[in-house]
Amino acid sequence: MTDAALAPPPPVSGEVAVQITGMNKWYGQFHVLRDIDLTVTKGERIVICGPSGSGKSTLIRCINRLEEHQSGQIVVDGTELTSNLKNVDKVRSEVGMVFQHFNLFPHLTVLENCTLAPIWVRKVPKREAEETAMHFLHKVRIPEQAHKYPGQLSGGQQQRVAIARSLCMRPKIMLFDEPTSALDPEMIKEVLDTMIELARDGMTMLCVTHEMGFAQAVANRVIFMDQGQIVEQNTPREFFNNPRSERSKLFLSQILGH
Amino acid sequence: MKTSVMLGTLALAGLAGAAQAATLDDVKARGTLNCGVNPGLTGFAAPDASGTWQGFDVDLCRAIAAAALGDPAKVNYIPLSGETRFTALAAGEVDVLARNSTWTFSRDTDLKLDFPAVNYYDGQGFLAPRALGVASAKELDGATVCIQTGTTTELNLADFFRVNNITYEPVPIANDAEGRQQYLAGACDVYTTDASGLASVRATFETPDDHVILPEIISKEPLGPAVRHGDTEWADIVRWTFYALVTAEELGITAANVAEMAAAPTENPEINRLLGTEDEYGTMAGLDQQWAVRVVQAGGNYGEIFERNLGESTSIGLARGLNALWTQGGLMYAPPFR
Amino acid sequence: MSEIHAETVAFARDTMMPPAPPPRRETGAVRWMRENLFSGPLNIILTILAAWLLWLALRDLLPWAWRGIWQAGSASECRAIRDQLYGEGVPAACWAVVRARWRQLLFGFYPADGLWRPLLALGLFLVAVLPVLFSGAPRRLLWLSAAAPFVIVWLLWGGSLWGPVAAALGFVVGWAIWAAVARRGNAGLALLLGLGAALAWWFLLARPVAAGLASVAPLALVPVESRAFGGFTLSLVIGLAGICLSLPLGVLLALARRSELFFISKVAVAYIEVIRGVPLIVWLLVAQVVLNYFLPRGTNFDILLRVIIMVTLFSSAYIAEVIRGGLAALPSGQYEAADALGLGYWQATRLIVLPQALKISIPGIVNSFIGLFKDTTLVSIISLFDPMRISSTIRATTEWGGIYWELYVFVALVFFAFCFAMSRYSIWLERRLERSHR
Amino acid sequence: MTIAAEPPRRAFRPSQLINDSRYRGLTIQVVALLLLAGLIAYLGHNLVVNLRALGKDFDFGFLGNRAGYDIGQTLISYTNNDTHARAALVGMLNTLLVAALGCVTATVIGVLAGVLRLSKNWLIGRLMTVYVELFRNVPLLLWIVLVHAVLSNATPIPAEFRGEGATASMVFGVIAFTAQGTFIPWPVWGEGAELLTVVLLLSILAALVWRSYARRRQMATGRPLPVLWVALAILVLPTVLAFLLLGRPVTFDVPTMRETGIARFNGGVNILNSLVALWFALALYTGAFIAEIVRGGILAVSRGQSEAAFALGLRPGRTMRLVILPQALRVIVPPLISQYLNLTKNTSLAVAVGYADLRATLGGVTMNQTGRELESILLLGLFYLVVSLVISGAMNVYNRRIALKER
Repeated sequence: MTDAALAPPPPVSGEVAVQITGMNKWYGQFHVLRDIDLTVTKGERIVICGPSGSGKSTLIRCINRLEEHQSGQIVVDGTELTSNLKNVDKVRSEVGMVFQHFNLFPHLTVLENCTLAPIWVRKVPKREAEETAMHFLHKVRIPEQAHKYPGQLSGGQQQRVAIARSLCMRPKIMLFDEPTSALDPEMIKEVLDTMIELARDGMTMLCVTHEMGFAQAVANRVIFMDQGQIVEQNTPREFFNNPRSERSKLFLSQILGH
Repeated sequence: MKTSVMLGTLALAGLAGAAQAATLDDVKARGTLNCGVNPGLTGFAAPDASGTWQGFDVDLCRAIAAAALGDPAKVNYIPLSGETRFTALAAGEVDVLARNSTWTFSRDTDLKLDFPAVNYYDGQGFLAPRALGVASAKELDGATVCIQTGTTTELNLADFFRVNNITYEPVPIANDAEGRQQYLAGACDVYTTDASGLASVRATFETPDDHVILPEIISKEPLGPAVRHGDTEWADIVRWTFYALVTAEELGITAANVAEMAAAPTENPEINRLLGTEDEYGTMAGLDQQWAVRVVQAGGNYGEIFERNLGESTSIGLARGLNALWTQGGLMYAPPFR
Repeated sequence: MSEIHAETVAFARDTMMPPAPPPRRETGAVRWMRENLFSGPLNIILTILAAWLLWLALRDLLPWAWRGIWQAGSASECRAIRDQLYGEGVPAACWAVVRARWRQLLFGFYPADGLWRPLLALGLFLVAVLPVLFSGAPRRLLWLSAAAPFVIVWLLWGGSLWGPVAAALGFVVGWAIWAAVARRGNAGLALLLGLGAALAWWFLLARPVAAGLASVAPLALVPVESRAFGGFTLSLVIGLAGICLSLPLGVLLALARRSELFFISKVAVAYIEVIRGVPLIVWLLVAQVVLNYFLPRGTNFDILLRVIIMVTLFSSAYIAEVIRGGLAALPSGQYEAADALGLGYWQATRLIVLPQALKISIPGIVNSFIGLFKDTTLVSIISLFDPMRISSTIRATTEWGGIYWELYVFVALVFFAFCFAMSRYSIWLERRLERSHR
Repeated sequence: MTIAAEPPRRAFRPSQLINDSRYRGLTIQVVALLLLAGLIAYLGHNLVVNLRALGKDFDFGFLGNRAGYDIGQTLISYTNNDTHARAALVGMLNTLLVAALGCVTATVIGVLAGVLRLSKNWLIGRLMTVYVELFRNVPLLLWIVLVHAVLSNATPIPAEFRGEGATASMVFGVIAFTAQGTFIPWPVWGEGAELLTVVLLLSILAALVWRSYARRRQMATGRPLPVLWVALAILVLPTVLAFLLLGRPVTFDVPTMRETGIARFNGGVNILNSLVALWFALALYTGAFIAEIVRGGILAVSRGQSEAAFALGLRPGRTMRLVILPQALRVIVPPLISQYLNLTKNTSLAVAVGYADLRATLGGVTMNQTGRELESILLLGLFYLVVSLVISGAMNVYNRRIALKER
């Protein structure tokens, strides 16, 4: 794929980053997530895929409690997510998230977007926060846009800013919720490159995406979900070449078939 | 020092306000008299081009301020509509209501007011165009009548037509200016209000002679200042301030000669008692000796006030009539200063 | 026809044809009238009807206004001059009344030598709202915006400068304490302490500090009583104070109404519905006659302040609805992003939600202001000297007794000028917002 | 399986009140509730203290006392011997009357002006713009006063209708526009009038049935049936026939100028100028706002919609009725209803022209004469609140219906 993809992803350590056991979630009567068990170790890069409505987004949104689960246990970096708001705040400040629609704050400049949370949540002095922000903007290769407003950037640039914004909080885990599906084709690559680079640096990543190339390049595990359940987990190679369940086969044939 | 309003609000000015003390003490502590007046009735109360309030009622306010505070200028004129004047008085918003209000039984008792004196004897009349061809109010059967709401006039009107067994149609109007306009446009056949008001309205017409004030006066309208029920000391001050004005006219004391007369005791002991050159009448009322001098200095005696604001030399041109001194066939009669 | 000709034959032409003027009946006034006035039977009828209506409206009005007499001392003098100039009974306006009393209509009974104060206050206000209304204005002006209310109060009411300064310092003290504690992390405690400090300042320290400063540097303007306020000054003071003071309350109400907490949102809904369900005139009656019943015995502050308080409570309900619209227009992704970054509710509200929601709401707020500004005429019913009431008192004087239309026409024209300008601004702003939101 | 919402049973700690999402909301609400209750208790306490100090009580008994004042315009019989309660009722009905009249007229004016503002006719467009801007940007109170003054100045006084040299005459011989009001004929119900009413109602029903039958026929067979003329015939013919057969049970009481005394009209009904002025001022003022709403609604339906309809061969009239209007209405109706709400509240400005609405009777004369401010204003506020809630309730029902249709 790209230069970045050629370098081997770093090895996975044994420490647990996210531990989900017996987790269930309902929207009213609708059972969205059913008995989810998932362990993510530090440095792991997990790609979650599956048909629409299968609960992929809900699952990762539960990990920083944008959605509340009703039963089961989620432990993120040693902190259990319960109704205790202090725990929630702690987890959120350690888990970064990138959204499908970027969700940049349009009234703030790129730099302000990046420094906002460090200043107000991490209580970092402004100058230091700005230095960090510029560092990460360099990393996503748009330092020159720092003083523009999000509305003046292209979609790909905006998504890279969103990644930099999350990184500024120095998260231990990054969640990606379909980061490329709102982008024009020629912009997908620049975002994926950034993500691949991030993976190479050893970031723990959970990524909902249909970019199978990305999955094959960096993921060390692919999770396939359907009807709110984890149907299959495997290495990318095994999953793409030798899917075990019928549903996975059908899904892959549809996604790769054209 | 007058702290700013902003600060006052923030400190919740009200919380600091003490429980209601005697009105005179309140007035002295405040340094100004809050006087409720009509927001615009020709001859009685209206601000002139420079914003200074002038009129018959206004002069009474000035006299009271002169008596209680020593300075006729220390008056806050608080304009009150007919509908809310008594509430404002009861709520303590004004110390005295000098707003040509009629002294009635229910206002005195039910509304918990006191009317210390009558400063103008009025009566309700009718103003009609000459072209209507009506010589008496009894001929007004079927007439439409312009009438201000929220006053005793509409009750009197209902009574008058009921008693005479004739019908009418009321056309309520919001204020004098609207009433004048509607009457001239023919929206009503006759305009009714206190006779003094009719005269002042008629005076502003382009052709006053085309309109007549009908001879009937259908009600008694003793107009006077009103104070809150229960504070008799304050009521006494208002009452005797007014009587000082009447007595001054009776005794020939005018704004011009009052200083001279007060300089040394005169031959007339009543003048001396009034002007404080003999006995201590001022202190009896909780005031000082010079109070009546200042009252007369503020705007002259009753006669002078009347002439200046309503009298025949003004465009309103009212005759003294009932409001002449009792010695001249009128009803103005002050109890003796003794 | 001409197009076909051009396309089919043009390549055969060896010299270029110069542009020709269109047929005569297709140009100029004739064409314009044909197209815009007489394009069909219905339109011809409508045009004639409109012209007739216009004639009806202006036939009497224009000559009356044009003949207007500007120099006269009283209504009767006006009539005499008119009789002399145009003959008896010819309708002619007596503009002399406006000439004689324009100062009262605009400024009420404000001292004549202090008229610069309300004017300066208005100017200051306009400068202070610049950074809010026009995003292009320099940000540094925001400091001026924060200080402006206090200076304006001082300018209008006069008295010692240090009163408003002491009041303003209360906010500074509260803010400083809040900021200091909030840095350490506990937002709730910070808010509580900040509020407590500000209140303690206002109740305990503000007066002595103001008095002390005044004795050191006696900077003071001649105090002006609230009852001196009148005319358009009064309308503007009530309208602007009402809108500005109701903004924070409106924001809180809007947030409360959208809150997930059942009781909080229901209380907000009840407040908004009750306020909006009852006409302003009834609320003004409340301010005048029953508000005192609900305050400690003997409380008595002036009617203007009571009206401003009532108007503030009143317009806060309307502002709340405007801002609720702004909040609703914000995509949910903004809330999610703020959550994901770990911002707390108040942080997210202050840093992310309100800056955007308020910007969207500005046209609505301006419209609310126009409505409120027009509604200030209602205070005439409770005997405050708004332009309408001033007109009545002018007619109650012996000089200007018979005058009717001239004053109303003047008042209407001034109102129109103000409101029209503001509504244009609001429309312009809406268009710009639409463009920036694609 | 453990339940996340209930972590391993640990003793309840007070800090959970702030830090636990299950309790925090509750804590905030309880605190808010306490503050609110405190505020209400404080105000209530002040009220009690003040009332006691003034020697007043809180009592609605005054409503049963004799009112003693007259009201010019009443929908129900009323004399000055009736009670304050009845005077209040008269005022209430008067408020509702002018609100209803105002809403209907404002809608007509607003729709007309809104559509005409979009007209290609330059003069009409400009005229409507001037109308809209003029009325929107000048206070309503001023308009009410001005319309009232114009009305009474532009109409003749009753005396001009009388005698040989009458300079004014009645319109169609039955309606008299005068400076003292408009006198119109009024129906008098005689014997058999009820039957006539029944006939009229039945024929309205029949006309509606015909309309729906005609539509169904067209849907089924594609052949249109004449609707307008037949429906009109159904509507008019039986009623006229019944009217004649029953021996003209309904007669009209026509106003006539009386011969002696002060010139005035007897008979018929007099609509006071204060009512007309308030009605038209409200209608013109609100109409200007409605015009903008209507214009906005029509502009909001994209041009593509009408082009699509034209391309399908629908004629402009049909396009308007079948395509544009149904869509525009969704945009128009909610703000329209809130304008109705405004108009209803604005009727309280009746005091400017002396129209006897509820604010003028209960909140004016009655309050002033009895000194019962608290009670009067409470009742006054409640009335307006109930009316507003009913209207906004209707709006919510409508909005919900619209929302359902969108699914």
